[in-house]
Amino acid sequence: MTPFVADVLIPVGKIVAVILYPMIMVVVMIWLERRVVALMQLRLGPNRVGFQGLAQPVADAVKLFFKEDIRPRQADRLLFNIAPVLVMFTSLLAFAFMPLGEPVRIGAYTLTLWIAESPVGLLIVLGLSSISVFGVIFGGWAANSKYPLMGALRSVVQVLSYEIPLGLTVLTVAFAARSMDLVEIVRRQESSGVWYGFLMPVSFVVFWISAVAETNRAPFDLPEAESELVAGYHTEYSGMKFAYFYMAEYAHMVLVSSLVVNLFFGGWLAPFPSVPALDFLEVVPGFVWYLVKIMFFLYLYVWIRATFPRYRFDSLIRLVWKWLIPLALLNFLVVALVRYLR
Amino acid sequence: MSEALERSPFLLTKADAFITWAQKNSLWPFGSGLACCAIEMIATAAARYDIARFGMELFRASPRQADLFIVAGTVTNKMAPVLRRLWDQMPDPKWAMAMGNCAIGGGPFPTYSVLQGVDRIIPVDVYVAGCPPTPQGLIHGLMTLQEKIARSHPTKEILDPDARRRS
Amino acid sequence: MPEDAADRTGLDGILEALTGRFPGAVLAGAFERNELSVRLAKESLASVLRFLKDEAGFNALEDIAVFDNLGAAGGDGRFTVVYRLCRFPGALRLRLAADVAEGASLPSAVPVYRSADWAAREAFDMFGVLFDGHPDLRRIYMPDDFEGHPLRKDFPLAGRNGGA
Amino acid sequence: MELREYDLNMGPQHPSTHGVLRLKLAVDNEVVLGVEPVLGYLHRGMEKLWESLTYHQVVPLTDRLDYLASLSNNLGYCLTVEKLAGIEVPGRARYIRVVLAELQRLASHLAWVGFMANDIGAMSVLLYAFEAREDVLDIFEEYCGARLTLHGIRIGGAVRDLDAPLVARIRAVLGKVPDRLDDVRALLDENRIWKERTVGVGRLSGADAVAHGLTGPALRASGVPWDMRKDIPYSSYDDFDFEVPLGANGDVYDRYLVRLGEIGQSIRIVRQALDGLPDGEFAAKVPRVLKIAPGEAFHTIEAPKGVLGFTVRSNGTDKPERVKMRSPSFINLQALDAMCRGYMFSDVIGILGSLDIVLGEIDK
Repeated sequence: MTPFVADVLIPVGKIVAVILYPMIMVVVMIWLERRVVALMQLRLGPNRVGFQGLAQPVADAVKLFFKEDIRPRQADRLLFNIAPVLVMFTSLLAFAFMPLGEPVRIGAYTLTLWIAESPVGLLIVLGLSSISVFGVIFGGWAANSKYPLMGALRSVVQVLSYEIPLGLTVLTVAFAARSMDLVEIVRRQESSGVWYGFLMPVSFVVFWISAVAETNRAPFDLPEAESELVAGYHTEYSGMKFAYFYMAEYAHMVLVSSLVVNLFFGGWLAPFPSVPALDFLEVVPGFVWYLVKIMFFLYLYVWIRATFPRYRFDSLIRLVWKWLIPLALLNFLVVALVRYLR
Repeated sequence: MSEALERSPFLLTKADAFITWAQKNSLWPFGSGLACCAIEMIATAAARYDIARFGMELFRASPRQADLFIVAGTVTNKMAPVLRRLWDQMPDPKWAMAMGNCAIGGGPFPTYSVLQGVDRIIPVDVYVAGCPPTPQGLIHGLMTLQEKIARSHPTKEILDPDARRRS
Repeated sequence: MPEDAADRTGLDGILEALTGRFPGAVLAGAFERNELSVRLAKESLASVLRFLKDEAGFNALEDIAVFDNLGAAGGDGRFTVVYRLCRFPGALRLRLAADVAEGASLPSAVPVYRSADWAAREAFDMFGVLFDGHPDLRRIYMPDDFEGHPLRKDFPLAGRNGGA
Repeated sequence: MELREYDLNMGPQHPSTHGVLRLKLAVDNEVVLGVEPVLGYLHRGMEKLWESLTYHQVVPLTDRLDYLASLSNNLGYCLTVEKLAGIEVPGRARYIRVVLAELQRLASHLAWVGFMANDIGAMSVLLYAFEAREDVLDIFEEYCGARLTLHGIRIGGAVRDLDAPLVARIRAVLGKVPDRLDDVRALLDENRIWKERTVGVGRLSGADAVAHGLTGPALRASGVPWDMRKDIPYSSYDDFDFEVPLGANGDVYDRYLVRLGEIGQSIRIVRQALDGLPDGEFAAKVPRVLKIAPGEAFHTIEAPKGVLGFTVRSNGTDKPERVKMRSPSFINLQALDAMCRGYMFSDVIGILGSLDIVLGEIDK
């Protein structure tokens, strides 16, 4: 293994793979959402473009690429252009820390299926996902018109207040795994034989609700409420800039789903590690299990969107301050006590 | 370069075919309805006739993200300037469809307050007759529009931007 | 229409009460198709409406219709403004008609019936009938810079500038 | 830095104004201080046009008023002309008209549930409700060839007789609608978010509702039991027994329950009308050139949106001198300002939706 291959080729290969991975997941997600929501609503969904509509997201992307890119004259030039980049960049960057599977041994070299492993990986991913809020704020404010501004304001309040229960529940996981390193958390779940999702169900539920709110998805999709704020913070965006927002939302969903899988459902572990009878599942590589679990959560996102109406702004805030945060605090206390007594 | 356009080299037509394939299969209509035809437009997007099969079910509420402006209903003189501004706000490769007799030519209302046809204010690509046109009629109109897009040459416009103004 | 007999007494009572309370105002009272139709002098309209709502229990103003009798023989005003009232329990119907000359105004019903607000604005927009005492009398359908009143008989159907 | 409220413009092109209505909102951050609707964006000058058409030619134009309930408009106009001209409508024709009017109420309320739920965010309900409505539209298409602007009720009766296969088809659809409705109810009735968005929102007391001249389901949701089919019966409605669903505290949730209740009652009426369908002519003999002696008539019916009234004045010729329409949505919309004060911006969408307004009927 010449140093050139080890130091340049493999990292570059991994980086390209980790960039392509969310992009492909986004394309799949766009198709999956339109088909699944359609099938839930007694209709067929796109099935004319390519085989069973699989080429639909490609058609959308190419069309958006060739659209005229309008910037309103009264818009703030710099912020208007930065916003979509910011939203997309943070989502993709966070994937660098996401362990996608068991390290693979090729001859003497062990290929680790993630780019960076850092003892505070969890904090970095959370930090990046809250930076993407800036993109939404800049986008909403820069368009200099009333509806995007209202969308941006709503998004600020919603995402910031849902960060708190998110952070608390993540702390309980870090507590249980005694580390902030995403890879370590999965290994800890493997060694302790139980997934934290089952060990601390309350943490999982609170985390999942605030994760849905974090990505501005129904029933918390107030910042881009179709029927109220026309198109929310991306009303003034068209062409590729809008495509960035559109894809960033799905990338953010994939990121949060992989975070949930990683923290609560044992990243690349085969299901139920402690049950010896299910050992034959080990033969399937970790990455496949990881994908299956993520697909389940993405399906859950779409399912929720098709069934629930939209919250009103004040009931959304009341939900988090009156219910989620006290619950998260209580749960944190319980976990801390259990850790202390153990 | 412009004489090369006339011979439409193999490379360009291939590019045209690909771009128009994408544009025609992802026509996002603008979610604006004026009168009775709007209800039939929504019925076309609903479960039984379902234009989602052609990738058109994403009714964009903001003109910035819409490609197709279906004028569904009566255009009154008071609504005409608003309609014209909505049309101007839409980004460029955009198409307009006059749905229903009111949008085509004033329909059953030869009165003081009705604009006798939306093509007096915006260039219309496809006219769908009917009062209101049945969902099958509207889907037929959408098919015709898709054929029209398939015949268009977007690359010619990119390489020679003022071609449209000259023709 | 089964309610002939019972209704007449109710309406008769109201006709007497009206002619009693407002001797000068009530010009004519007639029963067509078991509805009481009363022609009033326009000045007394506000007080009659107040009386009908408070004492006679007509709690709903259903409609304000305006008729342009340009060229019709006689009649002291060009426009006839018709108020249609209804009493909810018992469903009694009453028609009040008042004649207004062109350009003249008549007292508005908004202080008595809140639902008269837009109906009066529509009457003004379409016919040019002025209502004094109306909170904000301006056009409701036509754009504000529109000249003329479309529903008048002398206004062409296709509009003055050919309905561009 | 002093805070000041700003005015927000909603419309005339907005996803949830149900057409071309423009609302000028004075908003303080998200709380609504005042709402001023601006109308006229769909004013087609119907009443002027009617003065230059014969009595028969006016009927298809009444379809385009409340284009979600065109048969009710036809029925309102035809009853007024029959009252003016003294035309006697045969029993069978009256029963057919009741069947058609109640099916139209069914279709209109189903469309309303779909639009209302979509405004509050529950997208799937729109598709479920429209699927049920498509079944009803199939009956209309088989009966008179059109789906939306039906022109199915003419002066003197109906356009065609209800033959046996069509009656069987109607009964089949009446069987299917309730279970499609159960899907809608399962999604919405006890849904916590739906109730949070609708219970106690846009509350209007009974007295205020009557003072504002509200009619129809919006009035009955405030507990005022005024239904034209019961109080001033027309077209032999008094032969059928049905209840009038009432609400308790006049908020958006009660209007939702009242309309769903009315769907159930409409199904009941149609079944009774089909069972008791008398035989005889489906329409009275009305001369093609109908000349009516000078006179004036006012008649109201219970349209899906409220009390729909027509005033027809004749001058002896075959063209009406004046046809004035009393539109329920026009009067109901006036109460929007009183209902929206103090609520959040997203509640305005819910309250406007609960009034079930149609712009064709407001702007005429």
